[in-house]
Amino acid sequence: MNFEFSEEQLMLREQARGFLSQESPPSVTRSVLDGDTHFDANLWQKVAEMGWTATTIPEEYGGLGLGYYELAIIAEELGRSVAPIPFSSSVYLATEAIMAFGSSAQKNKWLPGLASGDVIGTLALSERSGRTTAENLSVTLENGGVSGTKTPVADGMIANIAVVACRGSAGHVQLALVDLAQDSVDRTTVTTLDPSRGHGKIIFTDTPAEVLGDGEVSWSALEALLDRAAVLMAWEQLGIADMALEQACDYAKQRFAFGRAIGSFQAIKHKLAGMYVKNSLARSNAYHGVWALASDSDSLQLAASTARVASTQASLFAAQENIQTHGGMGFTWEFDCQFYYRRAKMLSLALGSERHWQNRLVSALQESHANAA
Amino acid sequence: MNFEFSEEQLMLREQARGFLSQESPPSVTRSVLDGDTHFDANLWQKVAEMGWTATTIPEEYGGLGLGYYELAIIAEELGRSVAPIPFSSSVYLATEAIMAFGSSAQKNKWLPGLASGDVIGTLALSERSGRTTAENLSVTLENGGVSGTKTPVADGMIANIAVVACRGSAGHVQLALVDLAQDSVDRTTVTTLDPSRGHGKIIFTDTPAEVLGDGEVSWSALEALLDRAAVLMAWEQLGIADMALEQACDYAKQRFAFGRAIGSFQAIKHKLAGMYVKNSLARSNAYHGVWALASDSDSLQLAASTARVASTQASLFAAQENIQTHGGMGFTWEFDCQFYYRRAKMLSLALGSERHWQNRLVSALQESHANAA
Amino acid sequence: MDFNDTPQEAEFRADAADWLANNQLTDGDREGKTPLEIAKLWQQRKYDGGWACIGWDTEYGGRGASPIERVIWDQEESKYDVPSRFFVIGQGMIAPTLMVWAQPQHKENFLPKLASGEEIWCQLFSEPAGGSDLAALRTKAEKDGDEWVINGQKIWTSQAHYADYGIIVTRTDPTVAKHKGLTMFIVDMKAPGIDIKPIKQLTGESDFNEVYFTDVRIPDHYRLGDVGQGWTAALTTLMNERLAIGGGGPGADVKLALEIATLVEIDGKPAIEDSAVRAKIADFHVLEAGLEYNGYRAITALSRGELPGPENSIGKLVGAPKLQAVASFCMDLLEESGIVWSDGDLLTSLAQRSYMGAPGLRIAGGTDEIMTNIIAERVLGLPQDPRLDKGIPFNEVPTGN
Amino acid sequence: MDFNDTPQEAEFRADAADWLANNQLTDGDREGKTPLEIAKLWQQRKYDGGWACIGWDTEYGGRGASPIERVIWDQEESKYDVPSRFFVIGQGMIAPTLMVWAQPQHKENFLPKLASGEEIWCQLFSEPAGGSDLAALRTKAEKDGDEWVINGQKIWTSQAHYADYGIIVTRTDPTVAKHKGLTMFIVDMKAPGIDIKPIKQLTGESDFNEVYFTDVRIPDHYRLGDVGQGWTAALTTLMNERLAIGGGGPGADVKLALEIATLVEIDGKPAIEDSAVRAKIADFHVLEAGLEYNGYRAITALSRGELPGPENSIGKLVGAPKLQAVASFCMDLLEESGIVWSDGDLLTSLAQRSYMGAPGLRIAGGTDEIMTNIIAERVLGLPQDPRLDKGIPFNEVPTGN
Repeated sequence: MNFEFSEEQLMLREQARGFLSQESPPSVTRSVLDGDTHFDANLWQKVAEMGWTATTIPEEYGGLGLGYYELAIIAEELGRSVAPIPFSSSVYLATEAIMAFGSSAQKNKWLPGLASGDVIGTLALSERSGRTTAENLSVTLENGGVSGTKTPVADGMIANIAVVACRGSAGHVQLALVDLAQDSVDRTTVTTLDPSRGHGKIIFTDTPAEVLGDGEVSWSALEALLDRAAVLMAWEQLGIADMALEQACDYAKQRFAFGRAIGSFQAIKHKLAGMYVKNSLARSNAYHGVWALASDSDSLQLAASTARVASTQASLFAAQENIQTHGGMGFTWEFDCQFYYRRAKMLSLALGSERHWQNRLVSALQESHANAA
Repeated sequence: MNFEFSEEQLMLREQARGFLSQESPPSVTRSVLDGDTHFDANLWQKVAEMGWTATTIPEEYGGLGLGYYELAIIAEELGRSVAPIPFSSSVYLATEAIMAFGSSAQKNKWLPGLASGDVIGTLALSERSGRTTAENLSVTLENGGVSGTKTPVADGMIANIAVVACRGSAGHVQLALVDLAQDSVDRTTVTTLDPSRGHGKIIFTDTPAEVLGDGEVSWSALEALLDRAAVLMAWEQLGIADMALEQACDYAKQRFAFGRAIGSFQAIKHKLAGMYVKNSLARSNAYHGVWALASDSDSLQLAASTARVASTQASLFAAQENIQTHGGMGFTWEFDCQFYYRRAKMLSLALGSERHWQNRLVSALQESHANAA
Repeated sequence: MDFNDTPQEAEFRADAADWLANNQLTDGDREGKTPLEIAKLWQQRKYDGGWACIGWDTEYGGRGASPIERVIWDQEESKYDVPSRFFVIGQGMIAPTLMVWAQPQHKENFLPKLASGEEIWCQLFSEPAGGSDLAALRTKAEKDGDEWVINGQKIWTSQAHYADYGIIVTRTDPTVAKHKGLTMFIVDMKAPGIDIKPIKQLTGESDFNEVYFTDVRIPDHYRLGDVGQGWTAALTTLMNERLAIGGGGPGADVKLALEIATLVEIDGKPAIEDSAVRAKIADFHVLEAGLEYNGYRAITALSRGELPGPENSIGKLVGAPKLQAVASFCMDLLEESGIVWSDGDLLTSLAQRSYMGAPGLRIAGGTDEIMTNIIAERVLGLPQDPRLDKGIPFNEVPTGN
Repeated sequence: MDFNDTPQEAEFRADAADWLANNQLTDGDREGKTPLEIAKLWQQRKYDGGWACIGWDTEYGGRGASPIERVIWDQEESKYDVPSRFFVIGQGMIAPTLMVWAQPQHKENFLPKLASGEEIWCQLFSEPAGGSDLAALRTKAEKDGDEWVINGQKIWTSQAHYADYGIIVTRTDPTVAKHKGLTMFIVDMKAPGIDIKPIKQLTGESDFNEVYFTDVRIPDHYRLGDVGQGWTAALTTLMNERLAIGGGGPGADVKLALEIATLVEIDGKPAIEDSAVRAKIADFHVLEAGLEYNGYRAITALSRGELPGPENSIGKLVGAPKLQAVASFCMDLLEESGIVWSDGDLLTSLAQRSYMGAPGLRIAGGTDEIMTNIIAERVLGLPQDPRLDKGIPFNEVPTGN
């Protein structure tokens, strides 16, 4: 048994951390948050040049053919740096969807661009307040045309292609692959809690589209895709959680009140220890999640939803209590605490809420429990 | 507006507290917990002599005709002293049921004895693991005979009469009034987490019984009865919660570690402040609960379930963290911390779990929300 | 216990309701005015009608009303859409301080103008190095003849940019222990040497300011209390602050959660039917109702002549984290749409505004941690934290820098 | 990352499984014996077969196995119903202390008998006045020729009533600072002057004892480390204690909650379909799974030669409150029946036993609060609490009495 990353993988982490501290310092996140752009195009290009967008894409499609351990490591580092780029949309979702469901022609057409970063992809699923499900899905795919509204779509304003969950003419669920550079695609910016990751509302009007793969995609296959993305997202969230903890610890050691460092007050130090405990459990669950993803384990649903719930809880708590530890300064625009607070909440709702994943976790538990009996 | 007890009521509290510190010190609870009896008969008699069992019973039936404010005050004091007597079963439940549903003859027959304490009553509702409901109720009342098993019945081993929820021959819900001193009543002790309040399992075999009142009792009328009891129970639970807090504070002030009182460590002092906050909110909700009970308010369901949930949460937390504050000594048999820990958990399940009352609370909220719209 | 008015209270309520009905703000009153102008107009009208700061003595422009009457007035006034936030600090926190500590001529001069809304005040206590350790402030006041010369920086000052006056706590002697070297003054906010810079919060809004003092001169008769008595004077303000801020105003609450849970679906049914949703809403209601009835108990105590005590710290201590939790929960109900900041849609933007604002509420006016300490020490009587700065001259206390 | 055995590990696992299959306890072995006798029989059999304390050096009766091999052995052994709890303290906590601090002849004498289960040991550290402040112990040891004379009282001593030996920390100099005046010894538990009284816990059981020492004599060669070095020696034991107790053994867990939630109904459907029930079970699973995989990470670190650090405090810190919460939740699922203590029904009594036992687990071996402090100070590097007893002679430290 060996429950740790390999030496090479740990080196990749160090490399990624060094790269991002150079290329994605807080000022980069701040400028997107403060400005009118939806992402940092320069950072995206550099990340693509590092080959990160190509990580798990097979070499035959221009990828590196590496594994999910490597991708998880990158995800954590992107989380730590609150990178303002469409990595999760393009890599964990669009790329994964095409690899999982796409025909050979579709893979040939799109994967090389996704690998090189020239193509930005996203998954368009949400349509309404509350969860979009197989039952209430309303965007249609009929006679090769997609119609209806998807919102909010992460990175929807900058994506080149979208994998769109829709209902086929026979009422079944399909995934449509849509080139977003078409006149019949109407996109408007959706302002969200985390402007450092742009979101859009996309209205399709009989927009020409291809069916992804062989036609019908079962909802459970789509959910399995989300499980895979959830593991990687959990690593991003963990990056947020750990950075928030580190910031809070640093501040608590240097800030003095009543003649001593505020970190010497148990109200603060036990709060930080509580963060550490949550982060530590989330990390161990994320290890199991990426192991299940990398090894195509039967327990992926359980492992992914556990990692997801743990990282959601850890990151929300850490981001929130990091501000609290900083006191008034933590509540200012000038301090970076806000990045983690915004991003943590945004990521906790991308792919579905804590409640949704708790429920999915227990479904998996019930199944493994029934199998064991 | 006046949201406080009257001078007379506050005097009653002082009197009750003085009386119970004399007559129901921890040693009384301990001897029932440690021994083979199901209650302290001597204390019960003294409490009855004080007239407490007669509080809300009209004077025409030998009662004092006082109000629910007085009863709530007594309930809190009984909670504080963890009194090992069947007060809640006999007063909040059996007496209330007979007053609410009983015929004039039934009231004449039983209320004087309940008022004087010569008769101990209880409500027999639970039959199974999980909640007993209108749908799964299985004890029957047919041709004047009750058959089936009720367990656990609080104070079931010592009660003289029981109000038994059962299903009539037409399938509807009825309450049967059963004299327990009959051969066809088979009682066995049920050991519980809180042996200072005895519980029994009662098997009825065509046991002669009267229908309480006019026959059918709607389940919602029964639940309204439980709402009333829940307010009083909330005051008992509040008594537990406050005593646990007081004990913990006293200990934290006098126990030294690392050269100072443990109550000067924020880990301890903030824990105790957290108890105080919960207790304080529970108290305010209990005020509203007893106001709704005393004034027969339309908002009784909301007020009662809010008070119940608040007191359940406060008492469980306080009892548990009182032990924690005491450290190893709190975990010993010799210390009194265990009384509160046992009683808090017992009371939190009598009348139904926190989840049940949360659910009932929201039903009331929905109704008041719909009415306001 | 009785929620109903006594006959006397009912009469007072009828009078108040009458006056409000006859004097309410019209659309015409509001037209073309800024919120501050509207607020001043309304406050002046109340003052002229004898309904401003009704708990104050008549000599200061009030009507000597009882605590219960103040509650009744607030209830009746809150039925109308009238502005009030501009006067909370001046009337709720500073005026009580002036009443205790100012010289008679200043009380006569300033209090009626505070009551009428003619003059706006701000509170200059917090400093960058202070934070929770308020008394660690460093802004210097040095005596120069009949005047004091102020140098230093204050922070988190609401309303500084349009206030007429402020009260300021300064350090007049750094060689004695922290709490002993402080002195409080009235300061004219238009005086030369005052520089005001708004602070941008993480919400993007600017409710607070930094205020820089460079050789600002204050006459000695503006001193509030003796030299060295500044901390005692500040406590008057802080005690009233806790009463004034309470649970923290409008925001995401159980009502909003119920509305959203009725609108959105989980598994094809309204979310409100979901048991996990219900459990959370129930817990939030326990907190909200508990705070509401806590408030009634506090009012009753006031009306019996009891002084408001440290137990009132509960309002903000419970209310602020509750706001954050309810807001987060409401966003979760909306699932992926929960992050959408829809300016046009009150239902969702209220949750998001609350989520972004709540961290500030958990800090301003005393952090959760400070509030908890107050309850532990001053309500429960638990021993103080060890004070490493106790009895040490202020300029020798460790600062970490 | 790989959950599978390496070829070498697989071979070791096969050897272990073989030996266990061939040497397992039979019903005949157990018949007529007390649990302690059975445990000793099994331990001796393992020792004779070379499978006792396999991580120890062969000279002490072990086989010098690697950390991973120890885990594999534990996994294989746990497939059989064999007793182990009697040896946790002696083998897990005391033996590592003897290995560091005892004289060579004592290591040679005692360690093999610890490995074989021939002798049971207990740990005599805690005192009534100490509690979380372990080093505030007062039991005196005074030198008398070649012997030490012990007077005082220990508490919370597991196994004292049947232990052969113990390790005891005593105060040899009360005039120096708290940690500096301590010395550790081996003590023969059959020596004259030792009086042992069981402590009844709130569960009604007695797992611990008070141990009184009256003029108990200990030879100087039983001293572990130098005079005054007792605290350093005790830290060896405590570090190993944290490893040995971990998350706290069997009790109410997610599996039990799932079973109960499948059996009982809410509103006519299995409780497991209730969304509030599901949310809680999910949260508990996050904790349990997190601890499990934390453990795998710790083992991996051990196998790479890293020393176990203070981060291992998480196991008990998370596990004990989780036990309490899961137990309470399971009881709630049963509604009014949740309080029933049914000895015959494992399903329910496991929850109740856990509920009653959990408060002890949150205290023994370091309270939640101490564990949290360890994480804050030693993992996160946050500053120590102010230490009012620091550098003060022990007999001048305030005690409140």
